[in-house]
This record gives sequence, structure tokens and C-alpha cells, in this order.
Amino acid sequence: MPAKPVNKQVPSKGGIFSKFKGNIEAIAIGVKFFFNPQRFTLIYPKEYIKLKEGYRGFIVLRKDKCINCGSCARICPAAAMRLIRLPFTDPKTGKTRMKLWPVINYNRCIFCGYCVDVCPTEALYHVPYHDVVYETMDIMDLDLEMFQKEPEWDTEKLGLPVKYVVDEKMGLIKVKIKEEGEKQ
Amino acid sequence: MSGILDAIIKIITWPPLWQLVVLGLLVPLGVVIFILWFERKTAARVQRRIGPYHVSPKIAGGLQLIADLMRYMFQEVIIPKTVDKFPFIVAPLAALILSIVPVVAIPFTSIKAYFPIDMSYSLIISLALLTLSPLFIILSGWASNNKFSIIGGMREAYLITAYELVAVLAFLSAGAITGSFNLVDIVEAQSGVKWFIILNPLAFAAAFIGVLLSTSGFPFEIAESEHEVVAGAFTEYSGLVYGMNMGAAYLKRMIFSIMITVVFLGGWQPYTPGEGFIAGYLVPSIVILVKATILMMIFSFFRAVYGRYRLDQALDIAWKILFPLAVLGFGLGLLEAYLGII
Amino acid sequence: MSGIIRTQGAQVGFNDLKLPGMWSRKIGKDLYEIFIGPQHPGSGHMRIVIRIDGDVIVEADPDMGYVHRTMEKLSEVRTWIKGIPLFERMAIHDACNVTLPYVRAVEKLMDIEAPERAKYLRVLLCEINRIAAFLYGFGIFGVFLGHSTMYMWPFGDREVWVELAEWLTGARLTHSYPVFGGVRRDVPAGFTDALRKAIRYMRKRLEDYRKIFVDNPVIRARLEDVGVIPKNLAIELGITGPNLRASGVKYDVRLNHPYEVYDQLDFEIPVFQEGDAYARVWQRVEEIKQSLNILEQVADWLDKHPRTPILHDKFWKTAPPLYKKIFEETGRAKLGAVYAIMKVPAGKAYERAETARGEISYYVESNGGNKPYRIRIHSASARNALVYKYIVPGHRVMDLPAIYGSIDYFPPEADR
Amino acid sequence: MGPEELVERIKSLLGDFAKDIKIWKNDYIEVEVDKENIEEVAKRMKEFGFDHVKDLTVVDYMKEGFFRIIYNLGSYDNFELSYYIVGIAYNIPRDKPVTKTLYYIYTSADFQEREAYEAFGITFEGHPDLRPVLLSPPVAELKPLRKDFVVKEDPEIITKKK
Repeated sequence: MPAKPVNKQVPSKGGIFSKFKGNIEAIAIGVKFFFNPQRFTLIYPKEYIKLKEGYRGFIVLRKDKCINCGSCARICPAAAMRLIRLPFTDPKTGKTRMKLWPVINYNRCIFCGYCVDVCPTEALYHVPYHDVVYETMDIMDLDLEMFQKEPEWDTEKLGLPVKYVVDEKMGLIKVKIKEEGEKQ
Repeated sequence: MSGILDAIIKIITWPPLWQLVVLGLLVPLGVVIFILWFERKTAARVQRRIGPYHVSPKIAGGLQLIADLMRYMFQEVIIPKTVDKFPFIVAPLAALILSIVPVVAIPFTSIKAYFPIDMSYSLIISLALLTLSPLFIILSGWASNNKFSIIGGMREAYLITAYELVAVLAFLSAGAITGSFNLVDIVEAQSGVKWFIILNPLAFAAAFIGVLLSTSGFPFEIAESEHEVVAGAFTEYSGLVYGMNMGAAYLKRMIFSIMITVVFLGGWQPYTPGEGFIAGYLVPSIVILVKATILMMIFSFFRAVYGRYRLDQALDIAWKILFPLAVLGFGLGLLEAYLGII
Repeated sequence: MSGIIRTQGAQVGFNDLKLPGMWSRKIGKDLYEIFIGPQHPGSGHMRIVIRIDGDVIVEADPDMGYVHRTMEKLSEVRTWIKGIPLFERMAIHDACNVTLPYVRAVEKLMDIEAPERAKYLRVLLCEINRIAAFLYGFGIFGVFLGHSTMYMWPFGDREVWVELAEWLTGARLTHSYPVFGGVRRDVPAGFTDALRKAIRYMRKRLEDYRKIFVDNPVIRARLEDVGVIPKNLAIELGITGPNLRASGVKYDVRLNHPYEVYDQLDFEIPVFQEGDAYARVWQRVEEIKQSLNILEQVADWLDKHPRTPILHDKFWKTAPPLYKKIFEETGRAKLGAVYAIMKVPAGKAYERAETARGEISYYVESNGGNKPYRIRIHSASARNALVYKYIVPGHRVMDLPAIYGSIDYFPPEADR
Repeated sequence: MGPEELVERIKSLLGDFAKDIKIWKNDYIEVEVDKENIEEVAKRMKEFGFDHVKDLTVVDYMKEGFFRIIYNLGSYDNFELSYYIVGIAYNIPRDKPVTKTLYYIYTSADFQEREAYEAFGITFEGHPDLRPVLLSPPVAELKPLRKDFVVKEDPEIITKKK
């Protein structure tokens, strides 16, 4: 069943009475929210949002799973993911060969997550946060060693974790997450 | 020792000085700071935000305004090369002074000893002084030599023609009821529950909206409307001078609120001034200031629920609705005087 | 045709004031020229040069391009899939709607179609985006009229939809959700319940908006009979989206050229006749209501149908077992390596979609290579920009923000 | 109305003006005409019901040495036609990119002709306000959407850093 166009009318201009009513309604709803503000502001450094699983945050490499295929670098729309040629010693045979490893440049990354999705062995994964501070632009261009570590997340140390839940009355409600994962 | 102390107290409580500096400048300034905080907090509550918070979380961000004040005070005052320097600097100062001066004519008590200037035309004098300051807003817009400033100044000029007559007529209707232009007589006439807001609601409504118009409160924030004329006449101002401009508008609104309190809301009624400084001067002025502050709070609440009217619509409202309303209010006052309700 | 004011006298390369590198033009003696933008609180990333006579605008010249990012050119030097994150930067809060026609055009060229579940998921995100974008537009509109509460409320309520979109796709705004042959993620567990709650919440909030903003006498006074676009003029100028429908034209891509599963859903296309700014506000309110209806139906469908592949067989048949396992567990459809080096058969395709601001159209031409030969995008805001030139003259200066806000112009989308 | 039927109707409408009509993917119809007849064709198409220009596309065929200008026409008022897009296409030589404007027939082409002017350097004779719309004048002189304006996108995926 396709959509159907329906003619609608804006409410008529009305006289003094409807204007008066409009003013009263506007002021009344203002007063209602004045006494019952219903806020859900996040007080940021003191609280932080613990993001849901599946959030496309910073990307980390599991080197042991990487098969050096280079798909991630090929699909990267921002040219943030690049391959770097490094020697690799095979633990089984003991031979050393040059191999291509992915490294990421967070100056360029747009967090589209294509690299994670295209990786055939799940060697890349997202961490569920994005508010990481780097001191200079240079160190945002990660090397292979840094790329394997989850970036340090200072927000976690400063604040309390909260999460937002969709609610019928309030829209969103802020729920504090206790250490053990209990809800308040 | 006590003689010196007495002398100091005497100087401070000398009515003209006390009234102008304490009641005219310091207390309204404090009230304005409170109102600015209240305005931001009100808007935040209605808009489901927290508002000022981080500067002092324990007192709900109360120090935020002090911080803002400091920022205005220590900010560099930039005077562009293209402006006409003398009027550019003098205009906001004059506007600020002229918004405070009307307070000398407003009595805060019925005891004659505590009048700064005793006169029987205080209503007319204070109104005349109050309607002077917008001229300097136009001047500052003109002196700024900026397109947006000039348009903002012109808007202010249009608005003056709209609200001045309305406000004056509405306030004068009180004179029509009592048959006197002395504010003391007007307040005395409102003893008990015979406040003029009840006796003459039409004039009160006209005066209330007229004050909104004259102090560019929402929904009539037109002369400084950010989305067409940036900051109107104040576009080129910065630092303390800008703060003065903004402060002048709020101070003016405070003085207007005091006027409305005295003329329509019974002044120091239901309190009757007694003997001595405290009972005869301090308490009645506190009563008036509290009433005026509540009025200010109502004014600032409108920011949260209204947008702004278009310039021609504001003029329409002033001329087609408020002006007849004020005339009707005046007529109602005459009628009540004729019937001898007072 | 009648009613159009044509600009006179402007010639190619006029430079009356001999300024290097810019056009300049002398204006009449009694006119006053104001530059609204680009660093003006009443403009977005654009400039409108208005010439006023007294308080009345006699000429308006929209000067766009401050956020032009050469997307058409960039897409020619990048592989096909890289176009998706690129194009969604036109309107990041409307990302799915904006990129969907591109994806569909490429699918047309490849002769594939997304599976039904993927189609429903696309519609789901499209409508979430649409509501969020409308709320964004309301917020901007509110602040343009000086109504600060209407600025904060929609932005706060938009957070609900952004939160849902983040849950579904993993990113708040730039979702990069549709890919060729399907979508990237299935709905997470518990998503539809939250969606239903959000729908009920939004219906309630629309009533609040009506009270404080739409029916507010101050706002009505500002909007009624302002910026009237008559029906014939709207067609002539090629105005699009809610602005067009508010002028009485029954045109919506979801109705006239249905895509995805819009022909299986039951919803209305509201049409208003007045064509003024106030009708455009109501148009958006009604469209939010219809989007909520659509979302309800999509949620029902998703609840009834179990998880099935969300990528076309061409890509999913050859997927290794690990991919299928991850899809079963988390709902993430991993992309095959073929996406990075994909070639698209030669041909031309034209595809359009209804975004929150109107119709966006993509002309995609491939010469069989792994990069597009030519992509031409014409976005809704770019088409609506004509309103400034032809509708604004004759209004007062204070009407400009009202018209700007009511046509919901979004400079990054217009500039591409 | 199927695409074939529409093609028949366009054929009878345009007569000899239509040199070639192609249907792409069932809903996009490309009508090739001559540069000389474009105004007449546009007038007839507008009377037929295609009331606005959906977009104006220029494609640069550098090797073949011509620009292909395509006015993609759509319909708002006619429900049946609105399903289709008709592209009125004609070629102009690359070394002499001058053509006639359709601004006086389709007002909706106003800014789009300006866009084609800035991006490809095509002059639309008779357009009253032909100046760059998105680009600044110095950039527009480079004609950035022509194929001989090459954007250097780093194709190398192997980096030599570190």
C-alpha cells in the first residue's frame, strides 16, 4: 500500500480569544517546565557515558590474528590506515621475512569502521570510547606497537560512568552504572 | 569617636546620597546581577538544562555572574578607528547615568525627612527622565559608524515613538485617579487593597508591555535582535563599555519596575512607614525593592517562552493595541475619580 | 512565471570597484547593502547580500560555497565505496537519507537489490535521521526567531533519535550505514522496544512544541503570510521537500518514485496549500508524525521477522563461516574484501531520495572501472537556495531569518 | 505508463529533434538532441509536463573531445511523468564551450548553469547573472571539474614512515 497525499490546513488565524489562549498556553507550559525541569544534562568530566557495545570508537589491532592482507588499508576512505613493511619472525619456522602491517593515523581517521568490518580475521576491533587526548599531532600517527594497545582513557579515571536509556516520559534518562554493573 | 561614626552614618543616610547611590545604583546593580543569574537559570530550567553551574556548583553557579562581570571589566576596550570617538564613549555613560537619575524623584517612603527632593510633580519628573536614555542608544549606534549599529539605532528610534506615549499615558492615569502628580499621594491613595493594578488593570497592562518595549525585553527584543543586526547599536562595543550598555538596559528596567511598583502595586503598602531611619525609610524601600524584583523576575521569565516580534508588528501592537489601551486606562482613571472610588 | 523578479544589469565578470579577485558592483544611491554572513549570527556558513530600501529588501543575492568540499571531483578519484563516507558529510545528521540514493544508483548499475530486511533497516534509519534532521531544523528556526526554548528543546529531543541511531549503527551522526547490496548492522536486541518508547515520547512532545512555539501568537505573527511561495512559482523554481508540499504540490519521492519498502508502508504525505512560512512549520510537524507512523510499522515488521542476511547474496554467499558466525552473534555484517576493489559495470543511473530537506538526486556514470566516471549530486538545499533570490525581495529585514529558518536551509548540504 | 510508452510519446513530441533515445535502468530516459535545437526542445518538454530541471549535469569526455550537457528534467505536477527523469543531452566541443541558456525557459536552471560555468568553464549565452556560485573566482578559473584538472589522491597504500 503506497503512500497517499492528504490535504491539510493550518489552524485559522483566529481572533483575540485564540491569541489570548495561545499566550496562556505558552506561559503555562513554560511554568510547568520551570517547576519540573526534566533535565538530563551530562556533567561531563564528573560523569561520562559508558557507550554501548558496538560503538565505533578507537581501533586496536590484534597482531596475532593479522594475516597481512591489506584490505583495511585499501578500503580506508580517509587514507588513515596505511601498511608498513616490518620484519616478522615466524615462531614455528624461525624464519624472518618482511611483512606488511597496518598502522593508523588518527589525524585522518573518520571512524567509519570499514576497516574493522572488512578485516577477514577480526584482527581489528573498536574500543567503545572516542575521547582520547593526544598531546601532539605526531603521536596521533600511531606506530605498530601503539596500534596494538588500547589507548589510555583518562575520562574513566576522572568520572562516574552513566548511560542513557530511552524513556517514554522524559525522552532520555541518565542511569548511573555502579562498579559491579548494577543499575541504580 | 561616636561623633565621627554618627557623622559618617549621617552622610551615608543623607537622603539624596542614599537614594541615588544605594537605592539607585548599588541595590539595583545587585538586583540586576541576581536577575541576570535568575534569567539564565529560569531559561535553563524551562529548557531542561542546568544553566550556570561549573563556576560554583554548590550555590548553583551564583558566582558565574561575578565572573562574567570581571570579564567585562578587564576585557580590552576596542575603539575602532572609524568611530566618532567622543559620542562613542560618552553615549553609553550618559545612558547609564540617565537610567539611574529618575530615582531621585521617586519617594521610597511617606516621611518627608527622607525625600531626596521634595516636589509635587515627582511622577512627571521621573517619567521625563526615564524616557531620555534611549536617545543615547541612538547616538551610540550613530557614532559607531557601522551598518548594523545604524539600523539598530534606527529601530530604537522607531520604538521610542511607539512606547513613550504609551508608558507616559499609562503612568499618568494614576495621576488622573488621584488628581495629583505627587507619587506620595499616589501611594497613599492605594491603601489597603485599593492598588491601582486592581482599580485600573488596563493602564497596568499598557505600562507593563510598554516597559517590555522600552527595555527591549522579550518578545520585543528588536533593537538588539541578534539575527539581523548582530547587537544593534552596540555592535562595535566591547569590554566595560559594552557591559555599561547592557547594564543600562537592565538598570532602566529595574527603575521602571520600581515605578510600576510605586504607581500600580501600592508602593510600600501594606506597610505604613513609622518613625526613624529603619522603620521610616529602610523597611518601606525594601518592600518596594522586593516587589520590583518580583516584577523583574516576571519580565525575565518571558525570555523563555517568547520569540521576538517583527519591528513593524511591535509598532502595530504599540499603536493599535497599547495606545488605545492606555487611553482607555486614562479614561477609566478619570471615571473612577469622578465616581469618587478613591 | 509571473511574480519572478529577475535581476537586471549584472554582466559576466562585472567589477565596478576594480577589486582584485572578487566581483564587485555599484548599487543605487538610496540602497543600503548589508552582508548577512558568513560571520553573522543570523547566517549559517553562507552569505546573503541584501540590498535594502528603508526596511524592505529589494534584492537578495545568496552567496554560497563557504563549505564547498568538491565532492563531485573527489568522488572521481576514489573507489566506489569511499563515496559513501564522503557524501554523507553533506548533511551528517541526515546521513542515511543523503547517501542512500548513491548506494541505490550503484546497486542499479550492478543489477542487484538489497534483501528485504536490509530495506526495512534502511527505512528505519532514514526515518530516524529524518526526524532528527527536522528537529535540528526546528532548533535553528527557533533561535532565528529569538525563541531560545525552541532552540534547546528540539536539540534535546533530537538526542533521543541520535542515541537510537548510535545504538543501531555505532556512530552518532556519520553512520555510513547502507553499503552496496545491504546494510552493515542488524538491529540489536531490545532496540524496537526503545524505539516504540521514543515514538510515544515524541508524539507527546509535539504537543509541547505546538503550545510553546507553533501556536505561540508571537511566532504566528512572525510567520503568517511571510515568504509565501505560490504553487506555480514553487514548481517553476524547482523548490523541493517540505517547502514544496507546503505550497500545495503533491510530490514526494517516497510517493512518486517509491524506493526501498516505502510502497509497502502505510503513511500519508501531508500537503498544505498556503505556502507561507507558517505552513512550512506545520508541514514539518505533520511529517514528523508520519515518520513516527512509519517507524512503528518498521518496528512491527522487525519484531515479526527473524534475523536473515542483510547483504545481497552476491556478497554474502561467498562469506567465510567466521563472517556468518559474527553476524549471528552480534548482527554485524562484515564486508567482503571485494568492496575495496569493486568494479561497477559501465552505464548511467539516476537515483533520488527524499531527505529531510527535500529531494536529493544523484547522476552516476560508470565506465566500468573501479572509480566513478562522473557523479553529479544535486541536493535539496542547493535547490531551495533559489528561494533567497526570488522570494526574499519585498520582505522586511526581520523576515529574512524567518524565511531562512522556515525553508530549513543547510549550507553544508547545499555546497556539497 | 511504461518507459517504452513514454519514449514513444517523446518521439512523437520531438520528431526529428530527438537523435537518439535510450532507457537506462527503467526510469531514466536519455534524449540526445542537437545544440541548435535545445531551446525548442526545452519549450516542448516543458509544455509536455516536465516542469523543472532536476539537475544540470555536464560530463567531460576528454578523450573524445566534447562536453555532454544533460538537463535532467522532472515533473512535479504530473503524477505519471514524475516517476521518470528525462535527460536532454547534447554535446559541445571542448575547445569552444559556448552554448545557449535555458534560464528563460526553466528558472530552476539558474544556479545550476552558474555551477556548470564555474566548474567546466561553459558559457551559457544569455544568462543574466553568470558568475561562480560555489567557488571563488580564482578557483573557478581553473575549471576544476574538467578531467584535465587532476586531483592528486595518494594511491599508495604502503607507507614508508618509521
